[in-house]
Amino acid sequence: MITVACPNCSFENSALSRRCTSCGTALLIEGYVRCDNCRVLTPKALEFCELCGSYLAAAAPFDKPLILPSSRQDANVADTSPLTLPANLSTENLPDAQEITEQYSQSERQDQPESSIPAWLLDVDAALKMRSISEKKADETDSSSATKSPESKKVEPPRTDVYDELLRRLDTSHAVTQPADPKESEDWLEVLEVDDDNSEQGNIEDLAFQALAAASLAASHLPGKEGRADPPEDQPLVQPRAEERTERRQKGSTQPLDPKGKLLGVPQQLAATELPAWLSDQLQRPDEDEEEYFDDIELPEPSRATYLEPTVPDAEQDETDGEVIVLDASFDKWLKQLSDEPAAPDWMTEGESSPDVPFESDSVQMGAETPQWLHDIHEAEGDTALLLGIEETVEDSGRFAGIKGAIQIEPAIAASLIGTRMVDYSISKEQQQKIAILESIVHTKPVKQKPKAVEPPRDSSVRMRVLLAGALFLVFLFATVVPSSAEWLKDSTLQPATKQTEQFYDQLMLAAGEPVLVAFEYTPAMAGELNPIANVVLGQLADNDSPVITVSQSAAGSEVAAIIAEDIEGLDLEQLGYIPGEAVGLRSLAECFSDPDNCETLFGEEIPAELQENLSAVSLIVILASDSDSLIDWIEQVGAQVKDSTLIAGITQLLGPVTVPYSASGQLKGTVSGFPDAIYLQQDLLGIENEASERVSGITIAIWLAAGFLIAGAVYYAVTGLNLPRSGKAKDR
Amino acid sequence: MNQIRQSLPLALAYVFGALALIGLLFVPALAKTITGWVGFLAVIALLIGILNLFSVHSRRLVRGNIYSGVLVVSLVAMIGLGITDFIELTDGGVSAAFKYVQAPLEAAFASMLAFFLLFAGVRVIQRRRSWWAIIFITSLVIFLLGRTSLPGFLGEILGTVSDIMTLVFVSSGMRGILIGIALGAIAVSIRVLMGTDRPYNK
Amino acid sequence: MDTFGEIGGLFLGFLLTLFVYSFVVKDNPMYRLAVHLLVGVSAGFAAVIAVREVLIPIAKSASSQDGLLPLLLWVVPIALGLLLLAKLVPGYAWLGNSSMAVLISVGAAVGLVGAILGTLFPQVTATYDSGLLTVVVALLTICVLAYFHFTGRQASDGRVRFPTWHKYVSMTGQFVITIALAGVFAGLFSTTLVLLSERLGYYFDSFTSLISG
Amino acid sequence: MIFSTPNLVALLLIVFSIASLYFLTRRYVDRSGVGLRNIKAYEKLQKQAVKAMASGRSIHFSPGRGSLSKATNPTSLAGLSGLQRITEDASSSDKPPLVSAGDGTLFMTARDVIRGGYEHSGRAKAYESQKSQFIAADNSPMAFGAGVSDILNQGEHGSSIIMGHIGSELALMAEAAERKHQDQIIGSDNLAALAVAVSATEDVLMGEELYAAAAYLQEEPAHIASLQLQDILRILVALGILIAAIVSLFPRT
Repeated sequence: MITVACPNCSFENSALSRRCTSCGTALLIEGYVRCDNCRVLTPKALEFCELCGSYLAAAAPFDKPLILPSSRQDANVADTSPLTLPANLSTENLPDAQEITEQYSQSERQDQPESSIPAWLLDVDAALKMRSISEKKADETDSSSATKSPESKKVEPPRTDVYDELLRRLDTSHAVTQPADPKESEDWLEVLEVDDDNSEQGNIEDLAFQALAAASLAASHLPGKEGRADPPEDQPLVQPRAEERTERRQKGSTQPLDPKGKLLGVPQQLAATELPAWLSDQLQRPDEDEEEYFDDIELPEPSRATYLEPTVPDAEQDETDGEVIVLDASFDKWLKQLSDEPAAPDWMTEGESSPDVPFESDSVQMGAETPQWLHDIHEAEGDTALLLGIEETVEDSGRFAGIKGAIQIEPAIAASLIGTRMVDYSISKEQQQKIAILESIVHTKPVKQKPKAVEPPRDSSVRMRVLLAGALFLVFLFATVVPSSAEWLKDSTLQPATKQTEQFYDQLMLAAGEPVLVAFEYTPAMAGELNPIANVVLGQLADNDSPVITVSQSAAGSEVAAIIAEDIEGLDLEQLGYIPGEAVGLRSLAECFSDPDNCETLFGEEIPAELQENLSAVSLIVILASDSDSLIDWIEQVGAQVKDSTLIAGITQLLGPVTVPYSASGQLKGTVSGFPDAIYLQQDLLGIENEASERVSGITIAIWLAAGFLIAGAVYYAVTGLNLPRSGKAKDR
Repeated sequence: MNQIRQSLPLALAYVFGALALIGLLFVPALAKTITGWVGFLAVIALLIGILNLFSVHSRRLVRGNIYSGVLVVSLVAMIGLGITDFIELTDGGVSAAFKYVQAPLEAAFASMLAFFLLFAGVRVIQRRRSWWAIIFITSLVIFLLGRTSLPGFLGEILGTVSDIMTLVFVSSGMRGILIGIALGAIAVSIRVLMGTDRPYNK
Repeated sequence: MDTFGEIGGLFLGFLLTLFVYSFVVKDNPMYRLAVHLLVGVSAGFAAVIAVREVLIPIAKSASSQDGLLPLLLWVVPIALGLLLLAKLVPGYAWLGNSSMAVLISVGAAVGLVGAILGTLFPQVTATYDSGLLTVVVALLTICVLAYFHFTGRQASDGRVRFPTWHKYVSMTGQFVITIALAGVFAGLFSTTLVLLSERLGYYFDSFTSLISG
Repeated sequence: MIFSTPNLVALLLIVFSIASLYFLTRRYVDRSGVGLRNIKAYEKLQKQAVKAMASGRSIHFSPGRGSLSKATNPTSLAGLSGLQRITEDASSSDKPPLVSAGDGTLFMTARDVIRGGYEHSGRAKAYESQKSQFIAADNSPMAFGAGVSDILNQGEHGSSIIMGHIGSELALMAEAAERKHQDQIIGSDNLAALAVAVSATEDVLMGEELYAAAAYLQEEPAHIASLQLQDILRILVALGILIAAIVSLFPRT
């Protein structure tokens, strides 16, 4: 079996395990992604969460690095992650999880510029923030562990190891996905393709998955409700309709994308039909508003590269609509704020690049994840590079400080306003080839995975079972087919408890002619052992001309009584039937014994006068019980209340020891314990021949066989080596 | 409103708990009435449970689960027989179904336990290598053989040892466990009656 | 039930028994069929009994008796019953909590009194045939009780401390419990063996008598 | 009105217990320092949710078939405490537990407990009512055992936790769980069930240990105090047993 060593305790876990069975540390197994909305783990191949149907950001990572500012839908996709933090947050002054979720909700209400930053980058960034948040929280909880509730105690597997693991993997994925030489870009694309088969190699998808996993773990690591906060109810999440979700699950893959939107990473299901309410509102803006915007806009050339086109939310809509989506009020407002910024950001001062910063922090490694082809495009043409904000420089300010090759968002957004920047550029053949390859990748259907872990393990002990069961069957077959076996086993058969059985017999005979109450407290399950006793008792009572009243605390018991009474000839039977309420029901019945005048009805049923009379005259109560509770109910509720009545019991062999104290204290005047006692009562005391007695020999041999198996087994394992612990204390009882 | 949601059940729990306690100890008539009411509620709960069983398996049946189909059909058939018995279209239909279907099935399941107990015994030997397992298996073998009297001297010894063990150890063990259970039950019941545990206010 | 019905019933029962026993080897569709049949039939039976033995008699008694009191007596449970049904209605489920509160608190009272009067007192005062046996059993019972002892003093290092004698007494208790459970296991095993032999014997006898006419 | 000696003594015992529980709770809140004996089964139970996430096989929990309206009430409530903890732990994962109840009242309460668990873990919207199901009435044990064993046989569950009132039908469930290599934690108040349990698993909650579920899994002051109360009553009972035994040595004349 393939095993995965736990990074924390190096315990060898099954490859199927996502957490260390020993210490609970996450093992980050490939192929699963955690839903940002409900934090349920879902096979990566699925595009939507199986539980809440939210779009799984990590399921289609390729579309994210390609998001253009106009891609409103992707803004939403990114927003569905509770970890999408607004740009004004920096790792230095971290908010608590509550703040983050609030920010998140805001980021859904208004289109935040950062949502056009590649989501995988956000996720990684957010993951790192959440890591430090959770570490903070961990410290707090540690300090207050004395007073905290056990719930908060229990959500503390050593999660920090997860992040170390994450960072370790980021390093490797960096090594793989950041080819030093532009020529290696093909390799990088190969890596992406390989990832569809869930290879172990690090790549963007892997990275995004790890980031999401780590981030959501971090979120769940926060004690109390904050860590588990659901997205606010009023937040429209991008979700397909239920039927579409299920259909998609059946297909197990991404739908072919809208030809205009394909490279923009906007799956069709996120198009206008699926847009959240607030976005639909934007689409239905009055024309005059649109005019205002169109005044300043020069539409881009139709000749430009497909992948640079703005997202079109609906196949029917033209590019203009696409632009309209970009330039909504909130966006405009935001842009205004930008222009008010006192210090102009780097991108405004063209050509001027920031000084290099040595690759140290985690974020540097994150930044290094920028796809190589983007760099190539940048090398190919300055305008596009400017448009996309890709420069071979390391950011020295803002939230991507120290990140190399981070996509500058502001110029990208501004570009959609300043149309001239988008007009004249051309695409080299090389780029077109890359586009073609990229298109093919986007269209590659991920292989649907089944969670292997839920496959039930094999049942390994069939042979042992067949051997033991076969042996038992043969024994009984032998005993049934060869009745003479009863003869030579006569002296060795099951030994009846003669004393108790004789007392039972005496009480039965003493009650001759008097009404006797027989309680059937067993279901057909135990009929095999108790029916023989019931038959003997009812038969003898019929012979004694004792009126018999049958009663039961269970509905099945009263049916069993009826079935047995059918076969007894000359039985004066009155059925009281089912007594609901167990102990209390029996108490009420006991009152009928002691106070017959106030017993016209019992549990809503009218009691005939004759039956009332018989109840008051009952001198013997026979309890036929298969479980201790109902037996004890009778002893305590009826036996204790009705002083002048005698209790005897017919029970299974199992209950034998339970009745010992009650017999000793005289609460039970006699017991017949199981089949052997029944045979003894019938044959030896009542002198009635019972063919069933031959079965005793079969049972005896079966018991010997079982004991033989146990002894043989014990000897075998003793010989093969019995490594006893020094003290058995720790072991089972 | 939320406060009513929480406090109303608690108040009812206090009142009915106290009444039931007094009734059970001193006023049987009161106990009979209250437990009758609760029995009625338990029956409603049972019917709701059966409704749940029906709905769960109907859904599975719709998804093509044939076993759930069998369950739903048998459930409906049994209830149908109950109705036809009640309106005297059939006579003893429910009893017949019980006698020929439920009784044999229950008996079969119960008798099958013999195999499983034997398997369990053998597994204890296979897997547990502790003093307690040895004590368990040794006493089990003594009890089993003691029930039958093996021919000869060995039989007598085993019989006597088994009887003594039953009288002394089994009685004490059972007694101790039963008393412990009673103590636990007292503690839990009192917590509920005091309102410290409120499983009804989840 | 006529002979034909009985023979049919016998064959049906035998077939179902075979289905059930097939599980001894491994899980299979026939076994699953038997399981679902049993669950369905027993649920149906429970429903029928609940209505026939509890609801109808209550309706009868409420309607048969004169005066308003018997009717009023059932107003409370019927109201509580309706509230319980509200648990099925999303959004109104909380209404059912009151009924559950009544049910659980009364159940707790029944359990409490049952535990004290039904088990505790009789078991504490239980005596056996001989005085010596009574004393020995009493001492061993105390050892078993000591084994279950839960609370100890928590030392500064967080460890729970018990008196030194407790270790030995509770080990004796554990020893007694182990033997007791072995005894119960043996009793259960021979009971189930009886059930098995009864089943096999019943079908063997029935079919032989059927063949011999 | 009946005033028998045992009933009066019972009333005294109840009043004493209520008072003690109140004061013990207060005392525990003021100055803790009470430690609980280590019970392996509870330690294992607390790891089940994580294990379910790791193995991808969810937990099956059964609170048994003890009706809440009857004398089995305390046993079933103890089982529900276990369910509460399991639900709170596992509801935040993608492997919520499946609950099979053998009684109507128990089924309804179990449903509430599960919903409460989801709300506690802040995932009320993820709650599925199908996660608790009714199997059989409390007086058809074999139907219950067979029903649950069939669920376990499907192998979708990695752990089978049974805490509540159950009888010898436990052998059916234990066998199914054994065949599917499921972790078993069994607690019961029934001797036959306990005998089966010790042969099936090492993690058995023996009788009284089952009633300590709330104290070990929720650790509220009242729960710890109720264990102290149990221990006080235990000492009284031990004294009672001794006195009864000594008295029995002198036969009444």
